[in-house]
Amino acid sequence: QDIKEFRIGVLGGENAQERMTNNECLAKHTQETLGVPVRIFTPADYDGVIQGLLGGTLDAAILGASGYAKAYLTDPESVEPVLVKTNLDGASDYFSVGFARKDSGIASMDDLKGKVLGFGDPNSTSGYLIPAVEMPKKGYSMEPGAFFKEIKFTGGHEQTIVAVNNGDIDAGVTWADGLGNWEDGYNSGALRKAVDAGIVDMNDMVEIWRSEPIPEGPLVVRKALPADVKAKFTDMMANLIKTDKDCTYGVAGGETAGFTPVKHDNYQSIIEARKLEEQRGS
Amino acid sequence: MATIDTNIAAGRLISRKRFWSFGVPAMVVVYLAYVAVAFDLGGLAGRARLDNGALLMQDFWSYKIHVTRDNRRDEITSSIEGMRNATFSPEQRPDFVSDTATGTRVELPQGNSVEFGADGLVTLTTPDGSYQVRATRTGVESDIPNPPKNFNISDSRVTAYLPEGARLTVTRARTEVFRRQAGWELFFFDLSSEFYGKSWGELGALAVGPRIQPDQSNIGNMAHDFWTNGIWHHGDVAWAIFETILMAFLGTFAAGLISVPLAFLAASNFTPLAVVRQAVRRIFDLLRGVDALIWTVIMSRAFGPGPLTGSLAILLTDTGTFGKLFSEALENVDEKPIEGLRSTGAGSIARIRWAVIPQVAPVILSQLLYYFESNTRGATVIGAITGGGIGLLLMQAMQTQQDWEHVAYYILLIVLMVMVMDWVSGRLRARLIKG
Amino acid sequence: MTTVPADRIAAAYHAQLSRRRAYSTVLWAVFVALLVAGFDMANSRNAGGFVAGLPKVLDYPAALIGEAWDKIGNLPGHMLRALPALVETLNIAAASTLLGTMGGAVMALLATSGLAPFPRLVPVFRRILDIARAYPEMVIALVLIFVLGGGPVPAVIAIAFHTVGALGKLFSEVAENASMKPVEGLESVGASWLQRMWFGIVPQVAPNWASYAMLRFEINIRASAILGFVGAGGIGYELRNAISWGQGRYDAAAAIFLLLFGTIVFFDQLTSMARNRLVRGQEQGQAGGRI
Amino acid sequence: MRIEAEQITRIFGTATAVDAASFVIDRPMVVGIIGSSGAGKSTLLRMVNRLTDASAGRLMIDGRDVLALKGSDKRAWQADCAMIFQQFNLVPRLDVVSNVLHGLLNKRGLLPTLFNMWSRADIDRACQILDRLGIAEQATKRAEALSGGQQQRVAIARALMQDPKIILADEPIASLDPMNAQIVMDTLRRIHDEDGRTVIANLHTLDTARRYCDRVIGMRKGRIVFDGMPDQLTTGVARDIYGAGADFSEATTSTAIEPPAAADRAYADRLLAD
Amino acid sequence: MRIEAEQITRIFGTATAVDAASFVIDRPMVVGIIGSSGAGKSTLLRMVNRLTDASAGRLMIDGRDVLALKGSDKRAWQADCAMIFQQFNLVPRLDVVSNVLHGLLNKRGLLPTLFNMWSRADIDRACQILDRLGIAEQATKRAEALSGGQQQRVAIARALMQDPKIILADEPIASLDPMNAQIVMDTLRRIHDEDGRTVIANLHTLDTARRYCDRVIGMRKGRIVFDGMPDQLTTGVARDIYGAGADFSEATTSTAIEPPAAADRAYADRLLAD
Ligand SMILES: Nc1ncnc2c1ncn2[C@@H]1O[C@H](COP(=O)(O)OP(=O)(O)OP(=O)(O)O)[C@@H](O)[C@H]1O
Ligand SMILES: Nc1ncnc2c1ncn2[C@@H]1O[C@H](COP(=O)(O)OP(=O)(O)OP(=O)(O)O)[C@@H](O)[C@H]1O
Ligand SMILES: [Mg+2]
Ligand SMILES: [Mg+2]
Repeated sequence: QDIKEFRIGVLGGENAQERMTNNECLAKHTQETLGVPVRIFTPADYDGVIQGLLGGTLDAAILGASGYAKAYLTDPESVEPVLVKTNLDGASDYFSVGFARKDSGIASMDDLKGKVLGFGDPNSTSGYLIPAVEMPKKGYSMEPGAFFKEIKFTGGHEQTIVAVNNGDIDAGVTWADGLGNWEDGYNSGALRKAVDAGIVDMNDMVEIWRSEPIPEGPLVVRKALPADVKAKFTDMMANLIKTDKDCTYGVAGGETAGFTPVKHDNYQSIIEARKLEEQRGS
Repeated sequence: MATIDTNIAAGRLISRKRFWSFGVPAMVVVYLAYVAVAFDLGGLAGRARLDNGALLMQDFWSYKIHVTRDNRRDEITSSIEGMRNATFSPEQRPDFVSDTATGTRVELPQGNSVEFGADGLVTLTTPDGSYQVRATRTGVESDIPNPPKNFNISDSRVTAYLPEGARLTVTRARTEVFRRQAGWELFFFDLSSEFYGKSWGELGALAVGPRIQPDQSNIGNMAHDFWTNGIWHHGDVAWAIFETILMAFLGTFAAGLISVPLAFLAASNFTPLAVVRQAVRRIFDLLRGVDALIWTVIMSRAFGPGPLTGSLAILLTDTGTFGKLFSEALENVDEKPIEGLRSTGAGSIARIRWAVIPQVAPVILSQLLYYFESNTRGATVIGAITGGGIGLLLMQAMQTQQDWEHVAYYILLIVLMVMVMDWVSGRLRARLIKG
Repeated sequence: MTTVPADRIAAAYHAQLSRRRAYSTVLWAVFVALLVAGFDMANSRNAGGFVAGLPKVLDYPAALIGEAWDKIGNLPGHMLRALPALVETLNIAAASTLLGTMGGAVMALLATSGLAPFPRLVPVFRRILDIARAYPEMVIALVLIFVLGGGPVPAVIAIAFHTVGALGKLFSEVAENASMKPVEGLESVGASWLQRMWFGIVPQVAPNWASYAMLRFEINIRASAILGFVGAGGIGYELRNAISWGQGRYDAAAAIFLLLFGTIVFFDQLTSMARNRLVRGQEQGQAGGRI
Repeated sequence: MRIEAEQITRIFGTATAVDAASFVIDRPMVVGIIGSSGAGKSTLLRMVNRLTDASAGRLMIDGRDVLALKGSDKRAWQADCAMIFQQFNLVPRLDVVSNVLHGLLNKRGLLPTLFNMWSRADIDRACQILDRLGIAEQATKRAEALSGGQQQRVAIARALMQDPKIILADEPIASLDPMNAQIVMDTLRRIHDEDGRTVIANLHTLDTARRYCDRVIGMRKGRIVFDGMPDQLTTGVARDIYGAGADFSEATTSTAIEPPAAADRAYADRLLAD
Repeated sequence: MRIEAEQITRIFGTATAVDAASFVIDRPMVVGIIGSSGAGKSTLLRMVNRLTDASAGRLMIDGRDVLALKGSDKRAWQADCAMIFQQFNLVPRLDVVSNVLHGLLNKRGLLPTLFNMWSRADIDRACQILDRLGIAEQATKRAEALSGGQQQRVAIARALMQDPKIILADEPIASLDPMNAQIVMDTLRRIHDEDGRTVIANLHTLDTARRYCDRVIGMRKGRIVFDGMPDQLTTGVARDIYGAGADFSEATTSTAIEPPAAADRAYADRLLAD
């Protein structure tokens, strides 16, 4: 069967305008490849894109690992991962970083006893899922009142950073590539953006926790798409770094080595983690 | 005697009134005090970040030019707000950046300046003295014994906050100078446009002058560059505004069309059957009680992101609201004209058309127009959630916290949009209801 | 008998009728065309089309209700846990309605020509009300969250600000229709402006003002729940977290939703009852006066 | 046309509003019904027009029982039997001509009337009737913009538009000042005199009944207690009808304009004229 | 107290509502001002009470020009100079006692009045005044629940509560039926007779002026065209004041109750008593 148009969802992290602009070239390339009109959608939060994929109103998107797990757990037949963004060093992972204000006297996780920890979006991998699974393993229970006084969701990485900086919460978690230096907010990640925007001064911040490496989220396509559409699109994306380096920069959100194939199995551990978290939550 | 009774009764009346005139304000004050405690108003005063407020205010009307040296590659670039797509080409370099014998000099307001020297050396000159900082492979060396309060120094990073929002940051990777300028730079033309940096006079001259591009008039060219501005995205913003109004329009008026007939089913004087009436009323309650925002979430699974989803959400809530309002209006209609028509032998449809509709039409119309205006405001919020319209732009710009001048711009547009809608709906109301 | 013959009047009326018919036909045609074109445009700019989406409308509620039904035992627990957040939401709504009503009342008197103590400033106060009304609460809340930090206070300020604008306009419309006679009567005894307003205007407008304030309270409950969605605390925050996690926490989402929905419907019914009584009480009073 | 009421009765809950009312009107005339408040005057008239259903009894019009009619037959009877109300019962926001045209709603098809498609002939007739009642000038005004007396004349115009066999009027002048009351009653009388239609009017003042009616029916507590010529209506009879004691004086209920002074007459004529 | 009006003038736009009105009232009396509609009666009274500002002229009260007062001085003068209106101008939703107590608003502090802190003595006085005017029974009712005549008496009570030097009354009986009109005029007269206060009343009927006033001022087109004893007010003079022709008949404006019949008298007494 044929498709009439192809719809790509783009996750947050940048403002909607930037997202549109950065992905305009992607729409152009996809249109050339598939021969149908292509449209980009930029919903406000993670859930918007995931609902679009689940409901069949979006055909492809780059999800976070946790977002993919959610889509998979809600409906295993909804999407399949095809490619993943690869860093310049060949790795495909990043970290969840816990941080606090230096002048708050907090220097390590242990100092957080009885304090308030802030997460970002509930569907964020680094901003919620991974720390929520890994921290309890080290003895920092997620039950409110057990170790932390309270757990708060700020709504997103940016809000977490502002909230920590303002003292609304005692510590927060966000994502960073772990490359480069702390004082710059690392080479890329939410901290770096905040530093560049002049919102925080890294001299005022300390890192108190770092997760195991987290796999980059996959580029997924809807399973119900015709096989040749999936193949053509995947192929185009895999070669994007060769055909249009600038475009890759915009699509991947920075300097990368492009997209390489990935399998569902890569995310098995994240899916397990999410399942675990689900059980804890209810 | 009557007076004595009267005196007692009047005295009681006045003391009762006195009790209430003290009691009600006292209750309000007590409640507000409770809320102040519950909301930790005292603690808030300590937590309030007025400097954030100042930053935001400053950013509303000004922009920053970043002059950055990549300490590894020893490469100096200038850009607006550090944006990749707003990086000045060498010939566009701002005139407060100049080359000196030993390096590059950045002039800052109030007699401050920064000079990028060789081997990562940075010299900050202020009216109070001169400071030297050096970025090395392992950290930042500074020799500032009693650093003034506006310095934030560690061995990996040095920040100096300077007057008028200027700032110097040195880390081992980069050295960066911010200089704040008033205005919204690039608002009309971005750096890629031929018209960037031209004064009004020059633009005026160009508008009537010879064509720059043979296939397009200069004015058309300008309009095109303005519309497709890569930083301010005027075209997209206009679309977003339109989309927001579209959502409100579709949602409100479609809800009106649907709820008018339903309202008859919920009005006791038109639907004697209590079962039907109660069922319809409960449906209205459900539609209204679930907020448009929740409807958006529910609808977005089926319809995905976009304006249609938003208008459907508005439609659902408003059907509930209108159903209730219209059925109340129907219950309040004057029965006399209806009876008058009944006495002439007019059928029920004719009675509704000629005795009921003329009575409720003004109410319906004015409510529709009123809600059209108020839904424009609501659609801003809904758009922020479901992905559409000016609300999304605003929400994202605020969350990423980089482009406060864009935030200011969007807020301005939203307020203007709502005020225009308010005015339009007021005018239409006055016109249509009078006539 | 008449100065204008009946057939001339009939002809004029016939012409007027045709004109009116044509006018309303055009108006309807334009309206329907706008609606259709608008729908078409919204449909084409949406990710999923209307027709394709319609059969799937119930998917999401079905998933949510299904899970909530399976874990129905958890619901009371979830509700209990969300109760403090609900109280916070209600407090936000109540505090902002109170503050907004007080501000709105003052602004209304300042912005009503005929009552205002500074008649020249009436247009200024009117514009201020317009602007206060035009700001979506969310905009103010987001800015305030940035400055004051998250929590209920930004929400209270944001909603109160908007409430001042909305109620100020309605209050001033009511006050405009109030009889000036009592005010003049009070002026003739040498009462000051505050006394004239307090004894001459407030008793006249109180039922209508109270009725509008209650309607606003109802609206503000929703508004404060929505602001929770964007980070201002309260039950909206809990709901958003549960909803956006999705499957696995739909029981919590359903519980919170039911709680919120119940509250909204409860206050809706309560205030509409109270408002009916207020307005009816007033009519009875007038009827009493006529007898 | 022969109107024959046979034992018409209406019971509201436990109260009998009209109790076995019987009368015969065998030729066109102006009939006044008088009685104190709650006597059942309105209920009787409303039953005749079928606005209220009767509990028992028959109303034979030319040999057909109109109380038994249903659906469109009933509506057709209503169209033949126009009603005028104390509060005029016009549609206030619509213009006068539209209100008059409403008298045709039963006679014209549903669709044309829904879309305001009145024929030129109908409009001409409406305007002629308005002219006849002296309010043609007001034709394009909204009904609510008219004075009470003018509104009542619009209501009469609507009734005439129905081209009815009978005109029922339920206290047509109770909401009007004496001057307008006189104009309206004169109009009703004229309609009888010129067109030969039967007019049945509820009245709350004896002198109006005496002055304008060919026959007066008196009701008390739902029953007909008097039926005769106006001049048979003595103070004694009136006392019976109103159940009043010896201190009954007509003056307290009278609204008549004293023996028309020349000036008043002139004023009334002027009013009627425009 | 001596009231001396010197060339008081008020101009609205291009129209001169009151044109250089001068008069002297050198001892307490009841003064009636008559004149046709638009003659400037209301404007004159409103200028005296300072509800309307004068364009020119002086009003000397015991040697002080009250037209020049400002702010709290002006309000203090208003407190000394009570006004009664055609439409009563009470606060309809408030009870009668509160309305009467409003007469003290200028004399008591702002905060106590806002919080209803009336002293026992004030309340007692209000009740006494109500009793004196025969409406003490109504004290706790809402003003709007009272009949017109009762409301006007509440307004007079408020005026008396002010303990004013002058009472101004702007067509105090124009909204009242003849019976209530008589009660109100009797009351105003009694206040003069018993308390010795000056009363200035705009009246629209000659016979009322004749019957109740010690002196009558006639106005026409803003100017004072007559100032004299009631018995100097012949039909000829009246024609001048009203600018009427030879067909002028007092009857058309008269609302007087014909020589009080015994029954009416009794009725009035009953009304006055409760
Ligand atoms: N719809 C109704 N439901 C119950 N009782 C009614 C209804 N209509 C009339 N009644 C009662 O029937 C009786 C007769 O009422 P009706 O209105 O016919 O009197 P009337 O002679 O027209 O009085 P009035 O002069 O006040 O109009 C009254 O006791 C009235 O209360
Ligand atoms: N506020 C105002 N603005 C403009 N013109 C006014 C105003 N008040 C009164 N006038 C004009 O001043 C003139 C005198 O009015 P005034 O009310 O004093 O007359 P009056 O003798 O009291 O008449 P009436 O018997 O109708 O009350 C009139 O022509 C009136 O139109
Ligand atoms: Mg009746
Ligand atoms: Mg006057």
